[in-house]
Amino acid sequence: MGWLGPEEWSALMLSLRVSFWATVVSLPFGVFVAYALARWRFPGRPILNGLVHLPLILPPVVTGYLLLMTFGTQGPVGSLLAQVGIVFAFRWTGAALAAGIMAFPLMVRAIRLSIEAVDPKLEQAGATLGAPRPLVFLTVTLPMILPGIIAGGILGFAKAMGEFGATITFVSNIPGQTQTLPSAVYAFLQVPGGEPAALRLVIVSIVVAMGALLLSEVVGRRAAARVAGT
Amino acid sequence: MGWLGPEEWSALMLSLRVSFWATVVSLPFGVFVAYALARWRFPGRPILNGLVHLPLILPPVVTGYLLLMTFGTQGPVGSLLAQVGIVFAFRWTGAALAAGIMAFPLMVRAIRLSIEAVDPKLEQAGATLGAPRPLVFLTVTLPMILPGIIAGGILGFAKAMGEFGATITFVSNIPGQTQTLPSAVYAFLQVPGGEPAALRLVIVSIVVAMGALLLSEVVGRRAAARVAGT
Amino acid sequence: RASADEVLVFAAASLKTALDRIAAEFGAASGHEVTVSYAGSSVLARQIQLGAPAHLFLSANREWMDVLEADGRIDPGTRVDLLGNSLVLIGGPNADPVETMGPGFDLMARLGGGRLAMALVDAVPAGIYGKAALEHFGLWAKVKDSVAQTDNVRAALALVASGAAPLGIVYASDAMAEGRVQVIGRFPAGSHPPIVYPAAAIVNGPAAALEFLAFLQGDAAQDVFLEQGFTLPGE
Amino acid sequence: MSLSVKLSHRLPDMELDVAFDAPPGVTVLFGRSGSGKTTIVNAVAGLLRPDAGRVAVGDWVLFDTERGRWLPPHRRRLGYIFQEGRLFPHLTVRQNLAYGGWFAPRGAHRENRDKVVEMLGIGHLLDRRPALLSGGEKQRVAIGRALLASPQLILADEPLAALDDARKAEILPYFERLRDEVSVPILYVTHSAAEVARLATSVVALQDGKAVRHGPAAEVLSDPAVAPAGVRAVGAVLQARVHAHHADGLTELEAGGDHLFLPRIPHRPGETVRIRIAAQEVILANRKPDGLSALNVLQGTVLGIRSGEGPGAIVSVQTRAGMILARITRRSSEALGLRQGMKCHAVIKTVAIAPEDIGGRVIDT
Amino acid sequence: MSLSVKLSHRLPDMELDVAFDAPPGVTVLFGRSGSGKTTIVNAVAGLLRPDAGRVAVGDWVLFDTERGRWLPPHRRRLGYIFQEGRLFPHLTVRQNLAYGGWFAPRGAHRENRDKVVEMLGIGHLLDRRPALLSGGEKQRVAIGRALLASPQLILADEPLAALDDARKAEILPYFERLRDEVSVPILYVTHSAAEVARLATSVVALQDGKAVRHGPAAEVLSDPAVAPAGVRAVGAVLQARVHAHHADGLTELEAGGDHLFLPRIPHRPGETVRIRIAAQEVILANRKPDGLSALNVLQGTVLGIRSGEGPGAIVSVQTRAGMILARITRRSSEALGLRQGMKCHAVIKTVAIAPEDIGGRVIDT
Ligand SMILES: Nc1ncnc2c1ncn2[C@@H]1O[C@H](COP(=O)(O)OP(=O)(O)OP(=O)(O)O)[C@@H](O)[C@H]1O
Ligand SMILES: Nc1ncnc2c1ncn2[C@@H]1O[C@H](COP(=O)(O)OP(=O)(O)OP(=O)(O)O)[C@@H](O)[C@H]1O
Ligand SMILES: [Mg+2]
Ligand SMILES: [Mg+2]
Repeated sequence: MGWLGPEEWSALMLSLRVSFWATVVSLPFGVFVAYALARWRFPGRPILNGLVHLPLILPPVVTGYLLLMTFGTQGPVGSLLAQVGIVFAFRWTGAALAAGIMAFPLMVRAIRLSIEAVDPKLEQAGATLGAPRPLVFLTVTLPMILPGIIAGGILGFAKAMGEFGATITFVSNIPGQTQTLPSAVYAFLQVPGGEPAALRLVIVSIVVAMGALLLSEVVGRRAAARVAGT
Repeated sequence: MGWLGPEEWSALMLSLRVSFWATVVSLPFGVFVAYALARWRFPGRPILNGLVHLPLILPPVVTGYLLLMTFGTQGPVGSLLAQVGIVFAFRWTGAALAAGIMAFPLMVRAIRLSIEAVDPKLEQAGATLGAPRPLVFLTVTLPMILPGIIAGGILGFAKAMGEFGATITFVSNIPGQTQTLPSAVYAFLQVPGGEPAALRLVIVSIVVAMGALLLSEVVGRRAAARVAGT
Repeated sequence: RASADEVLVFAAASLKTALDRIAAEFGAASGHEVTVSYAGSSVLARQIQLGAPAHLFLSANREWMDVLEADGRIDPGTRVDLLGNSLVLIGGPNADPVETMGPGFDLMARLGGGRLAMALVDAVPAGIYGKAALEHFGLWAKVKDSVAQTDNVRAALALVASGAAPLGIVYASDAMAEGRVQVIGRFPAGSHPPIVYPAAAIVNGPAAALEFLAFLQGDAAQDVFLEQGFTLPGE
Repeated sequence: MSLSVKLSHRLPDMELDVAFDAPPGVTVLFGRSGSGKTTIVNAVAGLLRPDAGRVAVGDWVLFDTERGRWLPPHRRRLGYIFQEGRLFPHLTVRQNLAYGGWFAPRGAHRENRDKVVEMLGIGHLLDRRPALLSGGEKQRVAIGRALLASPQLILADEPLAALDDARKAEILPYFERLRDEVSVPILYVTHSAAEVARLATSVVALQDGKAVRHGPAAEVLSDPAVAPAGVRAVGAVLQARVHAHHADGLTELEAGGDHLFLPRIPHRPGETVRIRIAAQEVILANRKPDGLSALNVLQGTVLGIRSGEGPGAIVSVQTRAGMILARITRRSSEALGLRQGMKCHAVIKTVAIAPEDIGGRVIDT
Repeated sequence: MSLSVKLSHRLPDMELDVAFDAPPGVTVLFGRSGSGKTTIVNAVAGLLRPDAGRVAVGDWVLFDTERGRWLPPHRRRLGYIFQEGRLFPHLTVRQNLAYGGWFAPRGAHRENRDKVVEMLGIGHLLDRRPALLSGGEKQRVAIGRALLASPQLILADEPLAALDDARKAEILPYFERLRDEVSVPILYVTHSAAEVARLATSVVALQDGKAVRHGPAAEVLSDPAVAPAGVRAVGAVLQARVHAHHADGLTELEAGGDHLFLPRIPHRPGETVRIRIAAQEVILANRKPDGLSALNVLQGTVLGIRSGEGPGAIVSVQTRAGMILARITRRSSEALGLRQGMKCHAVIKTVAIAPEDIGGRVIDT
């Protein structure tokens, strides 16, 4: 794309990579947490629920700061993980972590709503046919909530594509490594006359996210039709 | 609350006011758009869907900037509305507009999922009993999606409480008028020694948002039980 | 005395601590009420461009003031360079001081594979000045791939404070109050373009705005700024 | 008012193509599972838009593809009892019942709610929500909801399938009353031959989306060619007056001078009732039998003998009480030497006239 | 293997409190809508955790509140046919049928899928999803799904209610075969007296959550005190051998030297069949009747007369073919002077022995 400079191009590719992995890795956790919140009654439930929503409520900068304190090289979790070779600080993986955490509440909510819409009577039917709980989940619940998972995943992806505050605070902006599209947009907006360049990048991210949304509509509708049984 | 200074206190009150109105005013639109997206097939549907999601995808600063260009005193819509006495720019109403727009995609998604979970067969039953479409909506669909609307509303409220980028870009950070909690947090974080004050405000906003979430769980569960019929 | 006026000031967020105090003093002394909206200079400048009801603008850099001047949004006669600042190299609590900040300084060795935290080097003033200083000493080319850029200088400070980055370049005023970092070197004034915080009144403002602008240049106000680590322009 | 239906519609696996006029009263759609009954009912209700066709109640055209007319469901004034209940889960039973009334036009004839509630035995459920009801309870509420919507056209898709016999026996008379008193056409889907025989004014026998037979109930049902379970439902309907209740628990009826005994029924002496005598319950004799446990022996004349492909034959016998149908084997028919015009005796067991076959009211014909 | 059930559970409106032993074969739960049948079945399945009780199949305890034992549903090896189908909407019919097999233990007895599919007439539906099935089609798939899960215990909640008579007649033998061949206990809920009479080994009559009567089918059903529609279902079961098929469409059976005629059945000469003769279809005579259309007249001796509160009496008659029950009025009984030990003749119409009452196989007793 001659339209984008090499640095912008690499920011786009990085944003895609970050958002993709943020979504893919956090989705299973999202499904698990959504299921726990939807179907189980346990003492820590309100706390878990609150925790999940925290990134939504907090200004992103605060989330980024908390991430830095926790997952930074000196942070309690970060230093532990560093011993097994997992480093987030200043890596694209950190950007993915930040994006994933910011997108998490959105995914969980979408998936949770779709789980709550599954008639427990069908799950009971699965149990009477000999399927243990986890397999009932895999064979009945999961396929039925697929549209919700797809919707939640794409929503998370879109959110991850737009995430900025937490990412830059946590992993800063290193061209080629952690400089995502929104960071680039932000940088352009800081200097007088940077608007056209920013606009160009904004259009790129809109196109990408809209593409994802359209895709999710199509895939989601097909999945829903499958579930509705037509 | 002696714990909060007068300016912080006013930021909290303003945040509550802004989020409340942002939620209350945008909720009916949210329900309408969600219904349209869930149940109608019309040519502009993908575009509407994309438009609704835009605030989620764009970095908030960009959204704020676009709002400023559009609804500012010199913007095309802003100048028009100013003639009928409606001003958003640099007023708390503008903060509410920004918060509402940022929260809109979340509300719409939550409500849309719950609409899609309503069995159209029940709506058909309503029609055979003589209820025209709008009344079927009011008497069947709406009560059944109440949990989704509550969930979506509270989600929107929580999001509005945490909204920062678009707000500060659109209506600036004027104490008592447009300075919401997150903007105040931001300001404190920009100066040496501001962290304790910022932390105090973060805790306040967590408490408020968690309270709202807990409330939504309780109300939502009661509404869901009503709908499930127990 | 003229009736009490309300003055709305748009100011760079880094001025908050000092300006809050000065505004309170001015309010007590004059009876006018000063309200300050703190945000990034670029955001504020755009808002003023698009008709924000501000009366005074305190920018963290010259470019945005120039833009407003060119647009005719400020009264050029009132524009002053209100404050200055200096650039420092910071490190963790155990970092050794730099003996001579100059071309011979082996910044890469001091980073030890870690990152140098700076504000965005092409967009945010502190980053722009820092990059200029490093270029001045011929260090930029070597170090540029090790730089971690943040959206504002406070975030760069936080990277060093949290230990994520061993070194960072920030304003002296920022480094002052953070206990977890220490200044290990100072960039001489000549190594980068002068760091200036210009101030000006927006056109058609109330007289009280000019009063406050004058007050900002008075001794009482200047003392507060100095106390917060700012310098006076031209020093 | 009569209902006229003409529909054609392509389903993935089947071509639906039917046309029938349903005279006032109950028209039963009868046919195997999957033959298209629900599809037809949905098209009449406006829930399915068929490829082509026309549906009208009297002069009131509900839709007509040729003239481009299409009334949406809510303007068709329906009372649709769905195969799966479809109660509103968020409303109490009381509110479910009231629902149709909220939208009924002012001045429309309204059923008395309390009466319907009592008849359906759902008085104690009024404040519950549907999720807490048993299968049969749900269906009873669904029936009530449809009846209370002041419908101009009643659609019932296997409304009684989930109910126990006793409850069926209680609710059937209500449909009879609707049929007899109100001029609302009723389209009724059922698999139960007893219900068909009891309720049907006319029957449409369906097979693979086509109406294979269509006409008055007795005619269609006595046609051995109508495959599915039809033959067991053949029977004659007699009108009789309650003569006396006896101490041993029997009620004596009088019809055209003949007397019939059956287990006690609740009607008062002098009242007129309608009883169905299933053809297969009738034994014929060529001379007056005695020493039999059967108390009812009616003398009559053979009107006709009609035999299909199977081993059976339907013999119609004119008695003073009315025409009686008997289903016997062709072998017996030959052994007895039955032929038209011959005198014979119809033997009917008292207990064979079951309560569910006794209608409380009479068609005004 | 026998099923033993003991449950007590408080529902908001009702106190469920039952205890019964279900011998091998089919135990029918019988009772009015809302009497607690589904609740009991759910408790046996483990879908509802009752306040107290014990359920065991043979020695295998499914739960026992006293010993704190509780097997989750998936370990109970059930085949549960739900009142509302509950097919998996996201799976095709084929996959729905296969579902239970995915979790059945290796080496478990497996029904032959193709046979079940053919019996249920769902071969052409295998690739469809449930949303596109008619009500009866859904229920047939649900039956198949349960049968193919290699169950140790079959629970059937009104499995045939949504089916047409012909289909019922096709599927009933399958339940009979299950009852007779496999030693799996079957708990069966139905409102249909014909199904009860045909299938039930024992019957539990429920009222308001209590078992008001419980015992062998014939006993419970011939008890006039068992309110709901029970009496019409009383009948005797005879074993007979197919003797010959006649050209006029009749099949001749032989039982203990007596010969019985009925409409052609598909069994080969020499095969043994089980036929049910409903008590209300039998007429008694105190001397051999002639000139009657009924072809079957069996001579026998009155074993006993049992009368309830109503006008009827159940007379048991020992014939060479086996014991036959007749439901007649007390008045007739007196008129004929029936008493124990007396010789009499049982008259049975040929056509009254309907296909649905003929079982293909015999209990090995
Ligand atoms: N979860 C529940 N909470 C409260 N009441 C319930 C619940 N489930 C069932 N009931 C009530 O308990 C009674 C027994 O219900 P159940 O479903 O066992 O009846 P049933 O005998 O199966 O009836 P049907 O033949 O109509 O299916 C009914 O009155 C029903 O309303
Ligand atoms: N939306 C649909 N798309 C495709 N096929 C359908 C659809 N709805 C129904 N069918 C098929 O059309 C046929 C007729 O269905 P319908 O529901 O009208 O049957 P029915 O006569 O009511 O049967 P039952 O007595 O079992 O309720 C069935 O074979 C069914 O599988
Ligand atoms: Mg149907
Ligand atoms: Mg039930």
